[in-house]
Amino acid sequence: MTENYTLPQLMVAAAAREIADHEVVFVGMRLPLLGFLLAGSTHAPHAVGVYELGVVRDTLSPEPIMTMGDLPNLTGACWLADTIDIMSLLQKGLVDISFIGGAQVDRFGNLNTSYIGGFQSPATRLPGSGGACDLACLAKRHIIVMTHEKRRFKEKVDYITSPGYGDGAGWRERVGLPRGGPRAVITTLGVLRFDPMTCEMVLVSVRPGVSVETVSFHTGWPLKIAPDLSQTPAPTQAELAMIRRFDPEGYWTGSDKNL
Amino acid sequence: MTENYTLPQLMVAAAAREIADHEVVFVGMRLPLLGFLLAGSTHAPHAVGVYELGVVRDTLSPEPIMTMGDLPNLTGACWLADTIDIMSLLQKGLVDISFIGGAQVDRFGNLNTSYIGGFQSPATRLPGSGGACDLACLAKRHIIVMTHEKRRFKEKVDYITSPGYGDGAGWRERVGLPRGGPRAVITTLGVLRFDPMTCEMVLVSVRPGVSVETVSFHTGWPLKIAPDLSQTPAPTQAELAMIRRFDPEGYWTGSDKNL
Amino acid sequence: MKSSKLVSLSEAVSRLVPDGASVVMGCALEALIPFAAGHEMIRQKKKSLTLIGPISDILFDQLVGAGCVEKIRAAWVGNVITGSAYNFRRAVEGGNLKMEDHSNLTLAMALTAGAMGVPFMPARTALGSDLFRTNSGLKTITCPFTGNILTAIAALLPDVAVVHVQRADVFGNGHIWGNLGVTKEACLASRHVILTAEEIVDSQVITGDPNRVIVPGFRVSAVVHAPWGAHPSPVPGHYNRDHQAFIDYRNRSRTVDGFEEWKKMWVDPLRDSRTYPELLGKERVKALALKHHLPSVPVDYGY
Amino acid sequence: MKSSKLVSLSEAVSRLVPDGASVVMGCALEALIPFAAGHEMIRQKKKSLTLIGPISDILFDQLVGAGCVEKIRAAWVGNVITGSAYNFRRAVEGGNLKMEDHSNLTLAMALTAGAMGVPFMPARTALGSDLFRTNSGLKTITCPFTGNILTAIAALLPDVAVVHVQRADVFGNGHIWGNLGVTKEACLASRHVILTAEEIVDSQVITGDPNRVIVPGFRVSAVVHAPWGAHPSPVPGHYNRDHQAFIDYRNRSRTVDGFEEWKKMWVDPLRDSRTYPELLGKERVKALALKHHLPSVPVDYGY
Repeated sequence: MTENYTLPQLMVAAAAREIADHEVVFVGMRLPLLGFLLAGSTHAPHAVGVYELGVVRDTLSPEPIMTMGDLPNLTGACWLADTIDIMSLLQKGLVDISFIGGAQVDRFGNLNTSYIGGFQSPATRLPGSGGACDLACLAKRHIIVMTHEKRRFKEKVDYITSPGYGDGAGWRERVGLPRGGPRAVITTLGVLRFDPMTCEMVLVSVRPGVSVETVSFHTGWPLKIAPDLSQTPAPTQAELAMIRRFDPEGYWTGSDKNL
Repeated sequence: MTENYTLPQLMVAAAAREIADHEVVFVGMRLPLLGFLLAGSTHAPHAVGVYELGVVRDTLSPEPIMTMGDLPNLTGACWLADTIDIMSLLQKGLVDISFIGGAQVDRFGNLNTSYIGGFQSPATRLPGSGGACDLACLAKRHIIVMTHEKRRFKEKVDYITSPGYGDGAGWRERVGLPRGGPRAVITTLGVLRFDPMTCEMVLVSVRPGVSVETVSFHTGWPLKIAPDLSQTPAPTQAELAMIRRFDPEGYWTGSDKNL
Repeated sequence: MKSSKLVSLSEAVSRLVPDGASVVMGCALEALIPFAAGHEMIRQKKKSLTLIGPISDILFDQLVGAGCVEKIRAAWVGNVITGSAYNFRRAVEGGNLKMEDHSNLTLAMALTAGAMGVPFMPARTALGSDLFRTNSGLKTITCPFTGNILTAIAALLPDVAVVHVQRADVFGNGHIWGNLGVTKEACLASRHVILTAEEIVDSQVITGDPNRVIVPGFRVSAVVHAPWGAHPSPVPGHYNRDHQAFIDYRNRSRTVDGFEEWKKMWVDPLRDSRTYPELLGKERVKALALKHHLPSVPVDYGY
Repeated sequence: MKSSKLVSLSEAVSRLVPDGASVVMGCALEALIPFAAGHEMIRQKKKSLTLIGPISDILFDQLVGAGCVEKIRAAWVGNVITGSAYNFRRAVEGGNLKMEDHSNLTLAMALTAGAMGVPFMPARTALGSDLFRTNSGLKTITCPFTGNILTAIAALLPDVAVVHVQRADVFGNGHIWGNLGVTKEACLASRHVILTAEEIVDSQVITGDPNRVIVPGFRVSAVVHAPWGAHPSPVPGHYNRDHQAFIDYRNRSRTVDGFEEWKKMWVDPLRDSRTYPELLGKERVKALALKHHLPSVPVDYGY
C-alpha cells in the first residue's frame, strides 16, 4: 500500500484521539502539542490547554506555533501565570490527560529521559525530566509517545525519570502516588495499552502495513498481544489538512527526523 | 504642666523613633501606621513599608489614609502582590521592625489579642491575631504599643496570641522561633524595654508628668525600673504638625478613645 | 462555542452555597470584600456555614448576626477602623460559634497548601503561641533536612470561594488589580468559585491582558454582575472605602436590636444586586467615586 | 532621594556573580532568558558556577561549553526545538559536571520554599522515581495530618537571580508580562537580584501599575539596560523567538570546535550590552519584531 502520511502525522492523529471534549490537557512540546491543536480543532473544541510555562488557553493561537513559548501562544490566553500555578492544577488532580515522550520505556510504562547506561557514568546524558515526571505522577492519565525500537523498549529502563506502574499492580499506591498512570503508548508501529489487572503493556493496534511480528521484534520483552488486535486508524484527509495548518513547514511532521 | 499633645500623639512619636532609616517596616493599623508615616517623613525617608494586604511602598500616599486598605495607599506603590509574598518577606527574615497592639501583655512581652478569661468559655472574645502572631514570631524585632492599665499588664496572659520571650531567656530558641522578639513597649505611661539577660520588661522612660509609682501601680507584677530612667520625649511641634497632616480629622490621635 | 456562566446573584448563591458549606470570602483583606454575595446568603437564610478568611472586616460579623454561621476559621474577626465585631463577640462568648484561630500567615499557607494540592505546608510562625490550642490544623514537625522545629499547617479546601473582581467576561475569566491578599490561593484551593464583578465586559478585554486574570475561567462556576457589590469596602479603579458605613455599623451592631435594624435597612430590601446603587443613593455614590484617575500604561501582547 | 541602581552589564556581573556563585536563570522557561547576562559571565571567564533553572533552553549549555560551570540543578537541559544540549552531554558523560536532577515541579517548589523562608516543601510528585537517587534535596516524609507519603523538597537559596524584564526603573522596580514561570519565586528566594531590561523607563510607568512588578526594588541589587538581551528567546511585547538561532546553535555545538566558532561570533565581540542589536543586524531585528500589536486595556489606580 502507499501511505499518504508520515509517521509523525499518524502519531499526532492517534494522540489527538486520546483527548475527549471538555478535558483539561497538559500540553507538552513537539508531537503532543500538535495532537492537542488537532483535537481542539476537531472533536474536542472545549478542551482547555495548560502549559507548564504558565499559560492556560482554550482557543487556537492566531498563528501556527513551533513551540509553546512562541508569542502567538500567549495572545488571547485565558491565564498567564506562574509555573507553580499550572503545576498545582496538576498536583490537585485537575488535569485529565497529558503526553510524554521517552528514550526508554519498560513493560510497566516506566520512562527514562535522563541517563542511558546508569547515572554514575552514563553513556548518554539526555535532557532530563522537565515536567514529565510530574505529569507521570499527577495527571489523571498520561499517554506515552515514542519511536518503537528494541533499544528503547527495554526489559528494564536504566533510570526511572517518569514513573509508570513501577513493578506492576499496586506499586503506585505503595510509593504514595495519588492517582494516574500511563493509559496508552503511541509508537511508530502501533498503539499499546495497559492490562488493568497486571498493569503490563499490551499491543492493541498496529500501523497499516506492519505485522505483529515486527512489533514484537522491536520490543525488548515478550510482548503481550490483545485478542482483539486492530489496525491503528490512518489519519483522515481532514486531519492531515489540519496538521499541515499547524505545522506548515513540516518541521515536526514533514519527515521522521524529529521523533 | 500643660500638655499640648494627646497621648496617641505621644505614642505615635515614640513609635516613629524606633524606626531607623533604610529599614523594612511591616506596617500595621492605627497608631503604628501613623508612626511609620511620621518616620518616613522625618528621619527615615528611605524606610520601606510592607503591608500584609499585599502592598509595598517607599513613598507617602498622595492623600491621608485612614487605614492601609484605602486606595491612595495603592497609588504609586512599588509592588502590589499577594499576602503570602509579603508574609514571606517576613518569614525569610527581611523585615527589620514591626508594631503590634494588645489587650494583655505579661512581663516577658507575650501578648493576648484573642480571649479574655480562657478560650473554653471566654468572658470576652477579641478579634484575634491577624498578622500579629507572625510579626511577633518572625520580624527581626517588634514594638508593642498599648494602653497601660493593670488589667492589661498581667502577671500571666490568658492566651498567647503573639509570643514574646515565653517564660524567659532561651525560650524562643527552644520552641523553634528563628529570630526576633519584642524590643520595646510603648504605653500611655512610658516606654519599657527588655533586659537582654533575663528578657524581662524594664521601665526605661516615663511620660512627662507621670511618676514611677503610677506606672508600677498600673502594672500587674513587681515592675523592674532602669537605673538610668529618663523622661519619654514629648513630640516636637514639627512632629505634631506632621501627625496632624496624616490624621487631619484626628480620628486616631485627636483624643484617647481609639487606643 | 463556550457557554456563558453569567447568572443572577440569587441563583449563584442558591446553587453553589448550600447549608453547611464552607465559604472563603474577604480574600483581598480590606478591599474587594463580597458584601453583596454575603448579604444574599443572609436573605436566603443559609444555615451552618463555615466561614474562612483572613480578616473579613465586618462581613463575617453580619453573617454571624443573621444566624448563618456555625464555625469561623480566620485570623481576625472585627471592624478594621473601630475594633470589635459585636455579633461575633456575642456568639463566641455565648458558646454559639466554633472558632479556629489562625494568623494571617497560617491562613495564607493553609490556602496555599489547598491550592497546591498538598495536605500541609511547613512554616516558622506561631511556634510557642496558643494558636495550637484553638486550631487542630496546626502541629509541630521536625524538618527532615535541617532538624528545625516547624509548624505544619493543614490544607484548607473550601467548598466555594466568593471573590469580587473589577471586571469579568461571561466565561468566568476575571481581572483583579490592587492588593490581592489570598485571592489566588483561595480560588485555586476551592471546589467552586463564584465571581461577583463590578462590570461584565467583552471577553477580549480580559484575554487581551491574561496576566491580570485571577483564576482561569474553567475553574469558575458562576459569574454575577454586582455593581457596588463590595461596598463599603474599597474597589481599586471603582470606588473608595466608605469609612462612615463601618462606623455606622459599629454603632448599630452594639445591640442585637440595632443589628436587626441595620439588616432591615441594608440587606432585606434588596432582591437583586443591581438595585444596590439605588439603595446607596446618588450622593453617596458620587462621594465615594474616584476623584483622581490614574490609568496604567498599556503593555503589548502582540506577536 | 532613592539612589539609582542602574549599572553596566559588565559591572553587575563582575560585582554580583563571583566565581563559585549559585545563579538562577531562565526562570520564565522558554521566554525572557537572560542570554546577554550569561554571555557576559562567559566573557568574564567565571568559574565553578552552580546554575539553577527549570529548562534553560541552551543558555546553560553555552556556559558549560565555556567552562564556567561546576554544577547544574535543573529539570531539563537541552534545546527545546532540537533536543540534546551537546556541551552539557559532553560534560556529564566526561564526568566534568555535577548534576542535581529536578522535575519542573520539584524545582518550582524548591524555589518557593526558598522564597517563603521555609527549609522545605511537601509535594506529591516524584514518588517512585529515580530523581531521589540523583538529588539529595529530595526525601520522603509522612504527612502529620493524613499519613500520606510525600516528597520533601529542600529549599533552594541561590546567591543571585538574573532576570530579564521588559521594562524597569533605575530603582529596581521592573515590569514583566507573559508567562512567568518561576520568576517571582526565584527573585524572592535569592540573596541578590540582577534585572536586565529591554527598556529603562520613568519610574511612574512602573509604579503606575504595581501589579505588574515582579519583585520590589528594595530586593534588587542592580538594573542593566540590555536591549535584545534575551535573544534568541522571545520577549512578549518586544520580539519573537528566533527559531533559526536555536537550530544554528544545535548545528555548531555538535563539536567542541563548532561551539568555539559560535562563541567567537556571538559572545566574544561584545563589550556593551546596548550594542547587541548591531551584532544581530537590521534585517534580523526587523524579522523578529512584532508584526501585530495588541495593547492591553488600561486599568485605573486612582483614588
